[in-house]
Amino acid sequence: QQTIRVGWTIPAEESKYWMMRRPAEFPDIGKTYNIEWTQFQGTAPMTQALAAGALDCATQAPLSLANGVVGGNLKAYIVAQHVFEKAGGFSVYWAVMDDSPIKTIADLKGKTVGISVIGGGTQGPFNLLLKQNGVDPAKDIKLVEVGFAVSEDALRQGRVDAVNMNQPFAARAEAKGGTRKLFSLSQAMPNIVHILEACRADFVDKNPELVKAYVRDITSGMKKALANREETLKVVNEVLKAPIPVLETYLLKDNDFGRDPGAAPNFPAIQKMLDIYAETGMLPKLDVAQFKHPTIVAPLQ
Amino acid sequence: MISPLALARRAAPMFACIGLLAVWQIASLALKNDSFPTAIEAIRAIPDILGDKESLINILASLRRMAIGFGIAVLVSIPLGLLMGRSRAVAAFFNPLLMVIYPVPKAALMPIIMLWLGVGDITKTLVIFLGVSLPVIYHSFEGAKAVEEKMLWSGAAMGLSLLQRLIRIVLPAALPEILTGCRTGLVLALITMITSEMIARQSGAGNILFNALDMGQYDTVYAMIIIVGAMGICLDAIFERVRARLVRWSEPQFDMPLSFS
Amino acid sequence: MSEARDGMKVVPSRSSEWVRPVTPKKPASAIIEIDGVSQVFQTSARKDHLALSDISLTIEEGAFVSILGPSGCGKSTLLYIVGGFVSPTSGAAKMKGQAITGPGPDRGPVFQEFALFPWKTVLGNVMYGPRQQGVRAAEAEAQSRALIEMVGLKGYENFYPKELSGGMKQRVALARTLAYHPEVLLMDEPFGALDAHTRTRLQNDLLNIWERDRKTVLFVTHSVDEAVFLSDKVVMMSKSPGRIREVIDIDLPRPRRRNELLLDPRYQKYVVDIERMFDEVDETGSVS
Amino acid sequence: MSEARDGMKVVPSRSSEWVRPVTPKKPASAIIEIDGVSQVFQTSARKDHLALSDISLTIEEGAFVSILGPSGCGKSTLLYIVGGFVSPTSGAAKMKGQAITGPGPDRGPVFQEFALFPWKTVLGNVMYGPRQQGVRAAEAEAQSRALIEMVGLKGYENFYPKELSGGMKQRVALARTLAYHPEVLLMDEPFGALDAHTRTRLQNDLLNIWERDRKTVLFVTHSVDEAVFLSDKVVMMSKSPGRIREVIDIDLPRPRRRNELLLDPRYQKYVVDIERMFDEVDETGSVS
Amino acid sequence: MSRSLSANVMLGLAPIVLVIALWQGLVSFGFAPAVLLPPPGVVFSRLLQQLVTWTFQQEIAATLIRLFAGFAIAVVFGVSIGIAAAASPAINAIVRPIVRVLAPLPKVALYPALLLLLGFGHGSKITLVAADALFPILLSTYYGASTVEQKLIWSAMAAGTPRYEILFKVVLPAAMPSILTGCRIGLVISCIVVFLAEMITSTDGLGHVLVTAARTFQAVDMFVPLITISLLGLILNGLLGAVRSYLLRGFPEA
Ligand SMILES: Nc1ncnc2c1ncn2[C@@H]1O[C@H](COP(=O)(O)OP(=O)(O)OP(=O)(O)O)[C@@H](O)[C@H]1O
Ligand SMILES: Nc1ncnc2c1ncn2[C@@H]1O[C@H](COP(=O)(O)OP(=O)(O)OP(=O)(O)O)[C@@H](O)[C@H]1O
Ligand SMILES: [Mg+2]
Ligand SMILES: [Mg+2]
Repeated sequence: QQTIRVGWTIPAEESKYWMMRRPAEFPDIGKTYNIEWTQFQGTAPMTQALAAGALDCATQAPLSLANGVVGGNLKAYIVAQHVFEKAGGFSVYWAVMDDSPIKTIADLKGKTVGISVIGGGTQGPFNLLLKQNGVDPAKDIKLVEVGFAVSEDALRQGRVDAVNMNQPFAARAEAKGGTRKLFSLSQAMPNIVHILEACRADFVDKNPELVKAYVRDITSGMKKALANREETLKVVNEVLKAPIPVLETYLLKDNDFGRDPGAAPNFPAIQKMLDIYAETGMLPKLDVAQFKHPTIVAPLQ
Repeated sequence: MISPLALARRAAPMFACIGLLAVWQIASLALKNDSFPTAIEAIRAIPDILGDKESLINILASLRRMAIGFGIAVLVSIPLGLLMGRSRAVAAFFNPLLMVIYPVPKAALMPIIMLWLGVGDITKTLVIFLGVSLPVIYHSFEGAKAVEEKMLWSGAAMGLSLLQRLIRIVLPAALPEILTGCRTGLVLALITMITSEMIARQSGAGNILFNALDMGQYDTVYAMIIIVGAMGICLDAIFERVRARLVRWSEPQFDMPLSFS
Repeated sequence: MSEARDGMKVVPSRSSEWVRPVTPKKPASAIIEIDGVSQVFQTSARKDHLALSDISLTIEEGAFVSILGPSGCGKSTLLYIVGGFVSPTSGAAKMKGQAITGPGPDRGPVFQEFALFPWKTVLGNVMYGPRQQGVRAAEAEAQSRALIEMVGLKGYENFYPKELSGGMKQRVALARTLAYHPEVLLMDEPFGALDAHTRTRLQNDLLNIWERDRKTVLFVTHSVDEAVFLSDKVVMMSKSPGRIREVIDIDLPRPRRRNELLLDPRYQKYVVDIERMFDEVDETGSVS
Repeated sequence: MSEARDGMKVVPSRSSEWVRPVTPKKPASAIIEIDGVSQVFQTSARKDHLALSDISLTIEEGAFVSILGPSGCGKSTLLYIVGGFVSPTSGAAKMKGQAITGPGPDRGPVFQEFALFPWKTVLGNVMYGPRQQGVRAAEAEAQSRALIEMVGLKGYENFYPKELSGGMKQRVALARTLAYHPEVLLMDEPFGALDAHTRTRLQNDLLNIWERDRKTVLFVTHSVDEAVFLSDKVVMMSKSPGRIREVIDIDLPRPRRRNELLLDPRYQKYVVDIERMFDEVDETGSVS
Repeated sequence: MSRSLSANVMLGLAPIVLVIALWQGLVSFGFAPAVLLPPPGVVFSRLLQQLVTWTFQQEIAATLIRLFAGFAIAVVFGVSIGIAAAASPAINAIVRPIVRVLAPLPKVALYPALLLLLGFGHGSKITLVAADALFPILLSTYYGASTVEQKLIWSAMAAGTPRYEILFKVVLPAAMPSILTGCRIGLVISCIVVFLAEMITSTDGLGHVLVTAARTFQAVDMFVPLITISLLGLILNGLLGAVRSYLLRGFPEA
């Protein structure tokens, strides 16, 4: 019986949460193979852990994974996808106070703007949008790191003039009112992939069957998550410890991110993102093909 | 019959805690800010955490790591500190090394530590070990340095070897100072127990806390903070008992005639 | 000077493992030789402070030698050197022909500052030495209790040093050193904090032990009476830097009885002579 | 006993702010009254250890009172109580009719253990008191240097206590207390670590100061000679629990000269009497 | 004297050189990929390069300001509260339980609140540093002050020192060895915490340099700030050691 070391994070990996919380629902977990779960703060440390060989598979953002490839000699396959921005669904956006004089992106000049991670995945599209509106992201604004969890407070307290918003915090802030959306990432690109599942290439090559079983379970986990919202709310509540009433307001609803029913990675979209990063100078040009395994990729049955 | 003064003294910790909570309550009400919940909100969240079996297991896992890290740190640091205190050469050898190693934040070395030690218990225990050993080494060091020489001479004249002198004279003579280091070490053990789980998390008290932080569940964050504080009080009370037993001989004979009361 | 002693019956020492080798002893072989010893201290006020200057002294086995000298003349320092606690800046000290390189259980110090172990009770302090020498606990305790009684501290066995008066601490320090029967006793004003009566009693006890066990004693004192009463030889030191001014053989019969001696004109003459010498020493000496 | 002193010219005290009130003084008014004082210590070995039992004693202003007693009889404890450092378990001590509630610059202690400030040099230690009393730095330094010279430590002004010998530390402690001119001196074996010669010299110096400034002195000593030579009154204590056994008025003329006194039969009788009393005290006293 | 000093320096350098050699060995023999652990030579030459650049100097300056300010606040509060608690039973009764509760709290958890309260600039970081460095200093001071030899206090009181002055004139100097030990620990903790704070949220400072490098796997650039903080720790400790031997020159152990 083999073990696979998996890194995960919060808040939007419902299929993995199902695997953690409802292993009995998956015929293989605990029987043909084991999973050793380790939770991380954000995707960047997991990239390091992958590069160090301390993890076999982990949740990744396109940017962190690409950074690992460029800087860390990491070779990995994208085997599944967790969430992306669907048309009409939630898109990470920058909010300002209702009474703020900032009406357009161009008004951000000279302002303090919060972003969850400087140099993180959202910064590429963000930079692109700013540039398109004549704002130099390096000189014209003061960028500060504000985690999603404190975004709303930072904005209301006036510590920042504009700040990015993500679920579930966006839902909470909207419920309270007083803030408005300035622009969202979908304006830069309609189908941004936020998080995906990546496995170390050497590990996949050595244990193809094991990884196959894992990807199979991710696929079926995604299915279960989408099929049984009631139960998914419970599962997510157990993992996130966020109260169900809060989750109820957005999770798997229209104002949430999109989830592919087969957890299939959207490689063209990822390629587009890599291009944006290259364009904004955050990465050299990369070809998404290197992340593609010929057979082991969701959906797998 | 307990005198009113003694009663007041015994009740003082209670009053201080209540006062602390009151200050918190007022401050949070005044600041009106979601990420700083009121004391009452935080206290209300405690039963949820302690009532959850999984959380309890998590907390116990953290405590186990802390106990192991603390134990190893004390066992390693006291001899090292004493040796440094009694030998200029040993001190000259280790001092710069320690001063180069300690200021480096362990969080920054995570990638490399993960490379060799993985992301499991060993890494976190190591972080706790480093946190605890810092004060223990330096207090042992200074304690050993201040041991009255003539006591050592007396021991040497009785035929105690170098090692015996270290164990049987320097150790007890420096014990009050060593225990001061252990007390600080205990504080740091609790802190590092939590922070060691900030980046790579498995089961643990820090896991609960930082998850809640990431999720903006501030009542849970502060409830965890209260729980850690309570652990601090308990461990500290136990420690003070042990300390009082061990160093009764060194307590000042008379009350400090300085009281302003 | 050693006739009186040689004629005495040698009582075997109480413990067995740690007694000196039983080679037949020559009557007056040198046990300690101090040869041209100087001691320089680095102080924060002056670069070098010469505490002892060119001290040479030979102490015969079994002799009772007192060191007298003005305060600060280097008596304690000299004792530290013989004890092996401090190595002299120049010169050398030898014990039985061997250079002294460190402390050892053959030389037992009684420090001016007592240096009791504060974490041990009176009994624990006194038992420490014998236990270290491998004496069994019960035996060590019995011996120690006897010594504690001898120094007049019966009933205080379980007191910690901080709970004792100055004189009591001093007596514990004395008992602690006597307990492990060192061959040479290095005593730094061991009776300094004691009242006249206790002092006299302990002087007698010390003399008894000395006569019975034939110990060598190097004894620092401030009392001329005491020095003359106890010693075979009195070493007179002068101050700053400490030098040996005079070595006086005390030719008085042994065993000595206090009452008899006090009336003995030879004793009185020794005392008066040495006191006069003291005055001279003190006038000439001044801080260099 | 006070005639000799009353006939003397009163030299005004050197500093002005802190001298005792200049109300005309009755010849023999009590300055310190100790009334039924007992002291119980909690020790780890026994629950209660009675160190002083029902001590009553009156000390007249300007008197030189010595306390004699076997080691551990509670002399230091009694001094602590008068100093206001320790409050007695029962009974009360008064100074000038006022209950003693704490230490004050009117009562200057010289501790048996010296208790020098290790972070100050000799000069710093001695200057501490005068500076504290508001004496200007230059003046305080001049006074302190004079005192340091008096106790024979000229040249050691910048030494730290750790660099001094036992006797030197003791002399610094003495100078430190004398420096701020307390009205009452509480001296606990202040000459215990000194050689005979230095001791004699300092005894004379102390007597001079006392006679000039009309200080009251409470003086613990182990030397019967010293007590008789210096005192107006000798308080004899008995051991465990400490009790006052006898108070002896020493009716010898002042100013006293050592050479004369030694030959005075009255002096000799005092010494012999007190020594005999000592023997009795010591035999009867035993640990309770 | 100077020879023994240089001997000591050699002795102290030896293990550091050894560590660097071990580091080089690990890289050379492939125990760690260069992308995670770059060879020391590359790191040090990059450090030298960086040290002369104005931007890097500014990062160091930002870190140092926070470090010193936080540490200084911790020293002032730690020492004064510690001494007050040792001297006055009343203060002790209040301070002790508060310290018991507050000392073991993971202060990082309060950092988000601090950010909102004090902003993203120096204030929040300085406060965090001070909060973390405070307790080791406070505890050492407290224990040092509560074991001051009674007779020293008595001597000073008898010389007419008013009670509150005793704290400065006797308790403080007598507790100095213990206080300085606490300061040494507090200083190291300050180094760690200032870095941590900058890593979590910052726009400048060495910690910020480190995270940006780490996110993009610039291993060499990641190690430059690490080595810098190491060296800073070493230098600051050397300074503290000098202060220590000056302040404690009268004490037997100095
Ligand atoms: N650690 C030291 N550093 C510097 N000087 C010292 C040190 N120890 C002693 N001295 C100096 O050495 C000299 C001799 O000191 P020592 O203690 O041997 O005198 P002593 O004869 O024992 O005096 P006493 O009878 O007063 O005890 C003194 O002048 C003293 O100042
Ligand atoms: N802190 C204490 N705790 C318990 N017992 C104490 C304490 N201090 C003193 N004692 C006891 O009180 C008694 C008197 O002590 P004190 O120091 O007053 O004696 P002393 O007359 O000064 O003796 P010496 O001449 O030896 O200095 C002793 O039996 C001692 O054991
Ligand atoms: Mg001496
Ligand atoms: Mg006494």
